[in-house]
Amino acid sequence: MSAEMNEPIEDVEAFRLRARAWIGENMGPPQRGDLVRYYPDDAEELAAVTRDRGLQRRLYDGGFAGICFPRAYGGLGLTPAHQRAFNEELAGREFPSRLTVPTFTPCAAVLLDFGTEEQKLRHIPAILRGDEIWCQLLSEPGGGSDVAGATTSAVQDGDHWVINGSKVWTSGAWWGDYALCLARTNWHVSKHQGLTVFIVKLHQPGLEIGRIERLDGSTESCQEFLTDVRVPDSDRVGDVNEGWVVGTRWMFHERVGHNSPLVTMAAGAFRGGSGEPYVVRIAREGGQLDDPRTRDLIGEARTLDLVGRHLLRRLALGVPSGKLSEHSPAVGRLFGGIAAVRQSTIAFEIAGGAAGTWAEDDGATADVGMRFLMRQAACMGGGTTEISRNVIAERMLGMPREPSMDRNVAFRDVPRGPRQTATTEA
Amino acid sequence: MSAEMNEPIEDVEAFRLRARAWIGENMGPPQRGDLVRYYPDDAEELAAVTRDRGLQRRLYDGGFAGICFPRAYGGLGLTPAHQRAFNEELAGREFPSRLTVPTFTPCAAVLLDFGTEEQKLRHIPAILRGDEIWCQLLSEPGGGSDVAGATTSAVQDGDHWVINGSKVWTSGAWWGDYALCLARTNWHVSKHQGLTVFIVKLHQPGLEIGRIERLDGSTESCQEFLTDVRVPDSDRVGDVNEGWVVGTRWMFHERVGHNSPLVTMAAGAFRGGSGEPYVVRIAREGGQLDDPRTRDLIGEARTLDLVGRHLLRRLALGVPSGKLSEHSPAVGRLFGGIAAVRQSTIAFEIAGGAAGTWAEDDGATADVGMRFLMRQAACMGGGTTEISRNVIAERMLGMPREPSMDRNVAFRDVPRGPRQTATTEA
Amino acid sequence: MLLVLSPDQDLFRDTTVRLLADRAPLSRLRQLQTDPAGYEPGYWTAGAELGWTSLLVSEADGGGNLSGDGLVDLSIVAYEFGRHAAPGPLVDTSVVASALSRHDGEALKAALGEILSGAAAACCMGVTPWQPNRPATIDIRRDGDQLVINGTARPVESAGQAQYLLVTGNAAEGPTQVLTPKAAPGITIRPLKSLDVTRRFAEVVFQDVRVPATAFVGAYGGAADEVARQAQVAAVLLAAESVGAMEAAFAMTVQWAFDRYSFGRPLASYQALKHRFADMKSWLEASHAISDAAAAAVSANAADAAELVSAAKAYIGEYGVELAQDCVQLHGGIGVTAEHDLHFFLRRITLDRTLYGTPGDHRQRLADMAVGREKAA
Amino acid sequence: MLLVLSPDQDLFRDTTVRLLADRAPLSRLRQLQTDPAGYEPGYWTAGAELGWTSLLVSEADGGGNLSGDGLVDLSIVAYEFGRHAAPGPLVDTSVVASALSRHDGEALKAALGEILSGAAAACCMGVTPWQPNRPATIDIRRDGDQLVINGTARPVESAGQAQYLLVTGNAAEGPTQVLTPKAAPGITIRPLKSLDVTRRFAEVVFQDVRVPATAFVGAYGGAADEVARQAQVAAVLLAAESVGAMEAAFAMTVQWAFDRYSFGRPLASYQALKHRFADMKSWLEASHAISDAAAAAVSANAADAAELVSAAKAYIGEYGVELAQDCVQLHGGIGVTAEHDLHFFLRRITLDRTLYGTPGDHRQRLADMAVGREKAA
Repeated sequence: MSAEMNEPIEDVEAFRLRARAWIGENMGPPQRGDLVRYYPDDAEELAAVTRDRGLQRRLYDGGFAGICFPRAYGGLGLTPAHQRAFNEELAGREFPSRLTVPTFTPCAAVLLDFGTEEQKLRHIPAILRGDEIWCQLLSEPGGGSDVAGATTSAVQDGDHWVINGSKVWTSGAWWGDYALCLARTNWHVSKHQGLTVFIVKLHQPGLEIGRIERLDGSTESCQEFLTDVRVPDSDRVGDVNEGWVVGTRWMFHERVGHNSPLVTMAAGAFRGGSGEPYVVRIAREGGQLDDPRTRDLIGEARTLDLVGRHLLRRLALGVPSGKLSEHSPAVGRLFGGIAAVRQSTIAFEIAGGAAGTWAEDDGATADVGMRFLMRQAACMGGGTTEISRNVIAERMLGMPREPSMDRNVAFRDVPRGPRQTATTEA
Repeated sequence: MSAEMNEPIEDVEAFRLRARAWIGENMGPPQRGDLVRYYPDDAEELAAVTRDRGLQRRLYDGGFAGICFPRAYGGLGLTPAHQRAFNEELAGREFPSRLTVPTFTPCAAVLLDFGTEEQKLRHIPAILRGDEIWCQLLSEPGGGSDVAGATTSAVQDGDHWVINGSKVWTSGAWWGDYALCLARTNWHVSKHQGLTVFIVKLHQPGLEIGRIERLDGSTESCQEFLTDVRVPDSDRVGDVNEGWVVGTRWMFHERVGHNSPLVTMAAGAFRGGSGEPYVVRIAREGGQLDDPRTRDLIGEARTLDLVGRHLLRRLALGVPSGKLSEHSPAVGRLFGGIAAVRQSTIAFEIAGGAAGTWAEDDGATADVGMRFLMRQAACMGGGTTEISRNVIAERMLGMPREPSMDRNVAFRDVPRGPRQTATTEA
Repeated sequence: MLLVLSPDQDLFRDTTVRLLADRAPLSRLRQLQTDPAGYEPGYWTAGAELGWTSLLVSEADGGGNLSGDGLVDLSIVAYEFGRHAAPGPLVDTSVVASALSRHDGEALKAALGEILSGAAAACCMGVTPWQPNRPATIDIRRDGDQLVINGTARPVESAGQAQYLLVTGNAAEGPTQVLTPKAAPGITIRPLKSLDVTRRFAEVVFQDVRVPATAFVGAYGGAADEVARQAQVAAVLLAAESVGAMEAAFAMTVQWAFDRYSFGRPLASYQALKHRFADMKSWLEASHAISDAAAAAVSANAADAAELVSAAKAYIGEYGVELAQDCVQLHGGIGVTAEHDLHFFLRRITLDRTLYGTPGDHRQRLADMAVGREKAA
Repeated sequence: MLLVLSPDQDLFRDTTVRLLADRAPLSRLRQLQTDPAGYEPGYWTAGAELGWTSLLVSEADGGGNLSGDGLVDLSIVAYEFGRHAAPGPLVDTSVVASALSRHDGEALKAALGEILSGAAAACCMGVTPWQPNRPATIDIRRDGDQLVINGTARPVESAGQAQYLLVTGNAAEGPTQVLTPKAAPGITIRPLKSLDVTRRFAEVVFQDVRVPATAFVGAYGGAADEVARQAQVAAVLLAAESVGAMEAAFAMTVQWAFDRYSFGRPLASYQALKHRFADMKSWLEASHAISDAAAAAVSANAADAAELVSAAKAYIGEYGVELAQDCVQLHGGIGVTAEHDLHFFLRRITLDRTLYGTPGDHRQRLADMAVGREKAA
């Protein structure tokens, strides 16, 4: 970015005014399903993805894509303050909500951190134009929070790698284009030592994508089976067996999530889907607006909203400036997960007896029960709240690490279950 | 008890009627301070203790002391059902509330389990007559939940033992008569291997008793300093260095606490001091009785009361019959602690702005704030809720024990702090 | 569930479990998710043969119980229904059968016979005295020898499957109950969506539905006590069912914690998780205790029955859901999929919480009772 | 607290910390537990010299702030008061000084001068618009050139130490404020007990207290906005103070977890405890964030000031107390003794929660605002 430092940077407020005008003319209201991401049928979901690509292209053509991305890769080279101003101006408007996470962060962020110049030039501009949607081939069946325990293997074969294994919980893999994939390239060293990261094209022979049905009927999440998938060495990100160096930043970017300065989104859009207006609407539909108990719950939901917003601002200010630990995003992640769970519970509580059964024409109350069933998803995606607590206690407060049975042991010898023997590469 | 098995046992309902008549004539209403156990001055507290001794004597003379104690030691040799019936009939009446715990359990219970015939004959009848109040010299400064980590040492000297060390959190030691004392008799073996239990007279040379002031101003709890306290070997309970065999039962009896069939007390007396009538009274004083939020809180307090009562009944039925794990009292202890904390919080919440400051003549609301400050005491005494959770997870659910640094290590080498070197006997 | 079962109860429980495992295993229930009834033909009559429908009915009417406490016996079935996420109109049919058994009338007894045999299912509607914010909106008026029913009830369990509807409505003289065949003209059933996939709910609309005076269950305008009793019975069964579902979810998650390794250690070795399991265990034991206490009290018409029922619904509704959701969290991603079995129990517990009074509704009732007692004291 | 302090603020904070450590260390505060003021002579004037009393006062009136945002500067002092469990009438004196600075009148300005110098303390009473269930009971009526005050206010902080009382009362025309010397005939001060041992509270009774019309602060009957503003200022300072006390309790408990060994391991190595520390850390950071946001918003008279103040009081009141109590629990028995220092912070946080609106009061206000906005939208 040194080249850019010679030019004066546009004043944030001037930028804001320019953004306001442009947004006013170009970005419409959000559409149903943009944030819930649940569609009764695939065609409708694909249409929404296509629309998101178009919205990203519109941002790009309008000169507002990649606000904090380097200009060398098609971005604007501006500051987090500019991104924040843009997001604030975008409040209440449509935006490419399926591209925020994981495409812009952690995927594009990881490419910026570790990609070769060639990889960056090939993918970042395409991402900014809406041409590429990225996914994370990270979690594995049975792997849980231990992402570094990946057993998907990559074996070198000339100037290619051959990948075999299975990944899971991949949001939108069935309509995505590329993915970052964490694979094991050495089983004879300890867990963190034998990993490597690759860029994998999602739709190719040997890569089978299955859909996972969730409790609420949605099937956005996928499971992938990789069978002899060949990846050129030029699609390797970072050094061989140094994948956990990449992985650590990857996890960091994932925890930062929607609060990353790389992400363009309407301010407040993902702030507790069941936040203030939603709980008020449910209370009104149920004729409960005047009940002091309901008001207490509305006030609580609103408190969590406001506190969460200002906590994220504090972290956004304190981490880059070094005033807060670099691990502080775990605090935001923990707070956000717990707050979202509580807000889902509040909505469910307010809806009372109406939350268990519903007719399609029931209004806001129709999905309050289903959201409640799914409430823990907020404490899972992007790293569980349990992992956040470990990070806070061990990395921020310096408390002793949990004993683990997989350090200083060849990965092939790590216990993986009461009945299982160690898995090895094929 | 085999001698007693030849005689027919009085029918529970007949016993109940007899008890009802006797209680009606002999036991008056409870007096202020009986359950809170807080007195502004020592003279008043001593008077209350003297009254309790008298109440116990009244029970004894009336033929109702030691309902489940063997007849050989002055008890009635009846069943837990008889004790429960008696306690139910005693509801709302005075009873010797300072003798329940720890005198009757765990102390008398431990004597029954492990005492020599001579020890039992000397002390149990005296306890049943109200002549002896017992305490527990168990916890130590800095010892926390790890009671087996006792560093008070006992060294044999002929047919006596010489005890040195310090004990803490001893309720009522300044007005008690005897205590069970857990001491270390061998430092060269692992923690649980080198302990022995002794009977110690509380008021004797070398045993200095200090008072601990708690947040609410009460000073019932004591700390003891033992300097060359000499105890005859005949006052040893259990075998030398087998003190943890005694200690395990001791802990068990402590967790059972007021729910022990050895304890005579008015049913419901200790059930969440801040339970139903109390929260209702506070709500009325504050003019909040018609507020639905307050009603919600009252309903919650009442729920915890009722559920707690029936949980204890379930445990009382299930543990002796073997249907529930012998470690199940930990479930009751955990529930009770958490429920009491919540009930203190509910009372505080209902009192609202009035809970922070008060005039002496404020009625029930006057002490709601102070009770709230002390609320965690319910999760500490009788083994912390944390220890209960360990017991439930490890002993009842069979989950792996926590790694500990003090197993299979000579006790003198166990780490006791970041800066401390191992303490050894004098 | 009860700590000690009599040999009869034990046998009854075993046969119930076998029937559920045989006719309604989760694998089958998955296939029946979109089936209108949620169970296969013959399942319900087989249960009726075992005695599911008879326990609250007097011997004179062809019923009978095992222990003298029919509701306690039935709570064992409800518990197993929860533990197996079993389908079928257990709660409503039981409530209607017991109501019919307590009242005379040839038409009623004929319907009762059909219900006992399992040939007919029944459901009751409008029995929600604990939901002050959602008052029943069914009106019943006299018109000569006939009664005319108008209004809407929702949610009504198994209305689609039932042959008889026990309708609670407001008459000018007070709460009134009538039994009507579902086939009566003017009744419309609209299926509802629900959180559970093994049970079926509907909205029932009455438009000038006419029934003869023989359809009365109890006195015109005098059904208040009967309705309160029915609601207690339903709440007890729902509570027992939820405890069964809690037990299943908990057992499944404990096993998971032993089997799943993370960082080379079983989940069960992490103290933060162990302590959560301990909390859950305490909620579970407490739920067993209050559920059993409520069943016994209602069965015995004890003075504290109303309080115990409300405490059971309040506690189990609150902590049952928290337990189920913590089981989901401990399972991680798989816990929110349809593929894993856990969701059957999560759904059951969550939906049960919303029926016959939410925890909030019951806390208000408990407060009413506590304040009332206080004032009287 | 603020993440970034200006050099001026940094210096100011340092001198404040030094003064507190020097003149009001916990060891001294223990000795002063039964002292009528809770602090030693000279302490308050020394603080006033540092600027504690000046930050909300205009330069024209002899005040001045550091950053242009006087309330933000003052919140740094309040935070340190919390972190040191410091005594003294910081909140009330600040509120009164800022009110006097906003209004003209020779008598008022003379009193302001005394307050600024620390020679006089002041307190305000009846400023509790957020406690709907405890309405102010002070009446103010005109009688010719005079005003007559009757009624009772409670709790009033530092009333025993104050020389001036800013009285909020109901006049026929609306809320009215007057400044009266405490020495005025008809004023009775009755000390109250409180949860805190470093602060002093009283009940103040007015019986036909007569003050001249020059005692008005603002217009007769027109003090509503001023009162609302004062309550916001007080709430912001209490929130900052509580965050300071949370920080102290938390830091003390983290250290304890490293130092205390149980079963041969430091407490800090137990995952169940580590996770509780992580939760506490998240509450603490969130409290910092909302406290700072509220201070900045009130200082800037921002549109969302009322919402942020209520969110701060609601959140910090709730989680501050939970954090302090979990610190007690993690300390074990020593945590409930008077001997350990922890209780100073527990008391501070707990009492602050009850002042200027409980969390429940503020949640109602937040709901009012949320519903209002919704209706308007």
